[in-house]
Amino acid sequence: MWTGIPLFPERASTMAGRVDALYLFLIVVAVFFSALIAGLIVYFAIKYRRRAPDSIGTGIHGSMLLEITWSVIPLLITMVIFVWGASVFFAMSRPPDETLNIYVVAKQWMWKFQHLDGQREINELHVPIGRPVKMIMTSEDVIHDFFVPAFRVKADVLPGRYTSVWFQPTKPGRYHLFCAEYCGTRHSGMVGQVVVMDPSEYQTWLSGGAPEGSLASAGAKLFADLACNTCHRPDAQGRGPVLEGLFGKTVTLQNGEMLVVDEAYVRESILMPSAKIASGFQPIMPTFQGLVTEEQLLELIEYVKSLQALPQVQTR
Amino acid sequence: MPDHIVPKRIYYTIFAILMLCTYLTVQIAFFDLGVLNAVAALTIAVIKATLVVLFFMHVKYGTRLTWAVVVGSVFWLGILLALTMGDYLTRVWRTYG
Amino acid sequence: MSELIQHPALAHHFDSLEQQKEASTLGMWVFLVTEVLFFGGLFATYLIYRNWYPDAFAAASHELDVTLGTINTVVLITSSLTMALAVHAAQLGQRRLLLIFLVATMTLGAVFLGIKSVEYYHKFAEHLIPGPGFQFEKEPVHVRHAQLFFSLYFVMTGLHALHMVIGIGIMFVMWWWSWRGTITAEYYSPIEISGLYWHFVDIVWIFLFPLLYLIGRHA
Amino acid sequence: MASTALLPRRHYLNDGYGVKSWLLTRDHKRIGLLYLAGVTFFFFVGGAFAVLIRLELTTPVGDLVTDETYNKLFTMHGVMMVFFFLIPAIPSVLGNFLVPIMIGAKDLAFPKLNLASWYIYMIGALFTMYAIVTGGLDTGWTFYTPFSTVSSTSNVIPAALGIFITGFSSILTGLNFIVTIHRMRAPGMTWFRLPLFIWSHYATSLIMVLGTPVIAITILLVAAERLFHFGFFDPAVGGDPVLFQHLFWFYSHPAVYIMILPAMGVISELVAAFCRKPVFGYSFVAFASLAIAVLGFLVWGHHMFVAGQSVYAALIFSILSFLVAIPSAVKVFNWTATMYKGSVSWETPMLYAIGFIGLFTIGGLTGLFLASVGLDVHVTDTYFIIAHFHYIMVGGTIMAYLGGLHYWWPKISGRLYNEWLAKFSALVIFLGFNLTFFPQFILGYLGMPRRYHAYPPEFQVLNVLSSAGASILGVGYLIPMAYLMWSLRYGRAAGPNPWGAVGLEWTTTSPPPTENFTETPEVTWDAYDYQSTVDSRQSTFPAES
Repeated sequence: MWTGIPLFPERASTMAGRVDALYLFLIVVAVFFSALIAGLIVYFAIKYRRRAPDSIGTGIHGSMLLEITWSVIPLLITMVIFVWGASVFFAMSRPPDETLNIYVVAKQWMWKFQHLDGQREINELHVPIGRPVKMIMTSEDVIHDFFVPAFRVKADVLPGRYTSVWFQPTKPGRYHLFCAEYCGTRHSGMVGQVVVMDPSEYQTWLSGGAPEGSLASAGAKLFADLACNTCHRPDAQGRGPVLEGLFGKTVTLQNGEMLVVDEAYVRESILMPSAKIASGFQPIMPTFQGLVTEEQLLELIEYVKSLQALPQVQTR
Repeated sequence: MPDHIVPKRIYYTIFAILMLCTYLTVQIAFFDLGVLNAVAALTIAVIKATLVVLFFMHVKYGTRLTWAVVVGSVFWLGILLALTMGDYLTRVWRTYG
Repeated sequence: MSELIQHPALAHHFDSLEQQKEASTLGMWVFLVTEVLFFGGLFATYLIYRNWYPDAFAAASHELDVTLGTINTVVLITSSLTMALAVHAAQLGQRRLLLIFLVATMTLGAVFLGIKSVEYYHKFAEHLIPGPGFQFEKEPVHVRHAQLFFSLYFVMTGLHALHMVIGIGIMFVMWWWSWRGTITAEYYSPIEISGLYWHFVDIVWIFLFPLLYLIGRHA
Repeated sequence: MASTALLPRRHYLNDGYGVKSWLLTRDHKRIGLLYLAGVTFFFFVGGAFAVLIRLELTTPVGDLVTDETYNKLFTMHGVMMVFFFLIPAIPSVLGNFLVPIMIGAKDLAFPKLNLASWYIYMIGALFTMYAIVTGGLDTGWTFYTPFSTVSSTSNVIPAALGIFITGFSSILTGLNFIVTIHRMRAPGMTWFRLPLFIWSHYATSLIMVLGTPVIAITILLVAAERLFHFGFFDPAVGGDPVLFQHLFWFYSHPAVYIMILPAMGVISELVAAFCRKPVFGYSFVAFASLAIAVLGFLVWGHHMFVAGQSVYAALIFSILSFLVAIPSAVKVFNWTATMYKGSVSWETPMLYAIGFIGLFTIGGLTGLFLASVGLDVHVTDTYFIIAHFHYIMVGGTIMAYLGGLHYWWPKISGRLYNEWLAKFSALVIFLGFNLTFFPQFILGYLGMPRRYHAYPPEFQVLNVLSSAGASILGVGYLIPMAYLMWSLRYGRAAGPNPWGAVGLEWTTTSPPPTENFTETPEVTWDAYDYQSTVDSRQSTFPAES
């Protein structure tokens, strides 16, 4: 009878099963308690219905034992749910070490994806199965939200900073991509498709077209065009820090704080160079706020990331 | 409950302490104490505010309910500040790297 | 008992002046709780951004005039003293003193606002009003975050000043009532609860002053 | 049916007839009725928007109105319902009418302030209505920045001002209740003799007083950012849009408890009155109200699990959210236990109470889904959340509001409504409600995002079911409007105590005199003390058969 109405979205990521298991457990809890309360109410309403207009109920005032029981049992159940939910959440927010990174720039009202090899897509995202994929996301204007129901993942995409979300697709197919944070007039039009492909097909697709070369090479070109390379030189003779092998390392700032070089720090250092100066350097770098787009920023970041190649540099 | 009439002498004393605190807080600000500058400034501000509340606003002589209202407002302000800061202070623990 | 002679100030739904006074005092205290949370939202915003951008906040704070700020602090604390003395005079039924202290409180409040407007004028002249016209020549690297500071500065001190204006209005009404003879040693709770409000506004400034004027002054 | 009851000769309704006698009244009962007129009007305005939303969503393509209009519809539905109906509904109408009577006072502590609250509410509503008729508002009721500050081109400022102003009405009402409950109780009315309605209104008032100022300042900052280009939440000057969400939800989550706590108070009264026995575990129910009011302030971050706050903050907010479920569960269990060995009447208010308990249970339990952070990631910002909070707000608050209105209607108007029509409409509302909102749980889990004007075709069946339910629900809300109005003129006189209930409000005439009681009552009994009432005064109950 209900064939026309699905109850679950497609399960197409490693996370989907875990989320659904928790969901089913909660449904069992919810159905049990709803049925219990509803059953008791209906039973009492019938059994103790008023038989004479002036009859009154029995003057029962309460029971400490019952109060404790129905405080403690729900508390225990909720704590189970909490721990379970927290463990799922940890898995969601901690990507594996080796991920396929894809950059996302959201704007009113479209999704722009940049693959490391240089492919750019709009409102369509191609990913292979079997590999954890991490989306590194930012917005050009207002808050958006990257939501793929089939993967059970969702994360807000904020202007001015990077958020990330990861998933590992398990099933080839085309899945909905929604913007799940209201973002203005054509919010419901800010939808797309995630195309999950077999690895071999994915390779074919990748080789299909990257006219401008890889993201990092675009970044390298930009790095030269913006004359970044006059100060950031590979030989420690420049006025700015050596960027080779920098990404992922811990640096000491002027004020003594330690900080891991991540996307957010590189971004901040380009847009607000004086905010967090590495120790031993002068705050002489000009800001590139307004001179580089979000997409170009990502190219620069990817270029900095790619500069891991120098010998003897310890990576993570 | 007849009203407690605070002797004028107490008002003048509190006023003198408040003035002293103002002087101190300005002076301390010109010494480099690192984070202690902010701590000192806020401690003095809290002391001054407490004196005003207790004596000028008569809470010291007030009912338990008045105390509860004062403590409650500070407590809720604390909730707002603490839980909001809780997010900001732990954000750097985990970068998206 | 109060039933025998109905005091003219006793409203119909209260049993006694005592109950009425307790109710209005509690009412003012509860109102002050809302004020604490109202400014609390601003303090939370301030706390987060100062924590994020300590250098920019220090640089921006240097643009404020500590001397004027300190004078204003002294003025405001003195006005709190005169307010407390006004309540004292009201409790003892000293009408003349009460009127004098109310006038003193109002005058000091006006002096505070006068100094505040001088400061505002300076900020205006120095293009330190946040928005498209904002300029921060001294340390241009901080130009964006300094805007955050000045946005907070203007909203915090602006709302504080608005509370002062309202406070002076209330004081004027209190002065009028005292002059007219409504306020007596038996019925002085209007003076007392107006005093609570005035002291609260003073307390807000006690926090605003170090938070806004005294950041990183040693540098 | 013996129907000899007559209206009292002198009561608050005939104490002056002119427009002035209403618009300048300081009588809490009349002010309650002024609010009743206001909230009813805004309920139907908000409801009209809901009708259009559901009509639009019957087809997946979004063909009835443009996307721009649709965004304005759901925004204005939210703004109207939340700020101008749900928040004031029970406290300002029923609370205003009943708080002084239930504690044996002549009026609220500050009658002029009470009237001022109503005017402030109406002025705020006027601003918001102005924003609506001159082009509308499209930010969503949540006003998220930077959309609301830099992107939206709609009437953000007047709408924000309207909400800012209305906030003060809420603050002043809360303040008035707190002071009244502390200082105006009749002799002998100790804290633990107070009806649970009063406890829940006390807890509600605490939230109003502690939470509302924060939304006020937040909205002011949004307005300043939009108007003067001050930076607070704008990333362009280094601001954090997530901070807006913190400040917004610091109020707006507790605001949910402003809506549901008074409803819980109503249900406690209804269950006791229609089982004619004391509420099971009185002190637990009373303290549960306070616990909800306090814990309710510690959980706001569960609206922001995917918003970019830290993982650790999310976990803390998650566990705290589970804690607030406990006092709510305690209340449900206690109401159910109250029915045990009661004398359960099936009169209309009790039907609403039973409906409330069932729907609130479902709403509360689905709240666990959302508090569970790993699951919330999938269901947040989908129709699951829409379904959840409508179970709480419509299935909970509105059910209780209607139940309370029916229960106290004879007290308010002095007349009885048509019981059969009332039962019928209660049933229609219950069925229509479930048909409207239950499918949305499934829709949400399937992944249909909220605030979508058009949606993929596979979601259509469930959306059509929901829209069908909404049409039934709409009819269900119109029927009481009709027969309650009708009863004002043609209803039988109710007499002081048509339900055979105990409580101070049933000891005075219906409608009560302006000063509520001819002489200040002296309270010597506990709340819901049916046993000793029967022992001492056999005549309490109407001799109907």
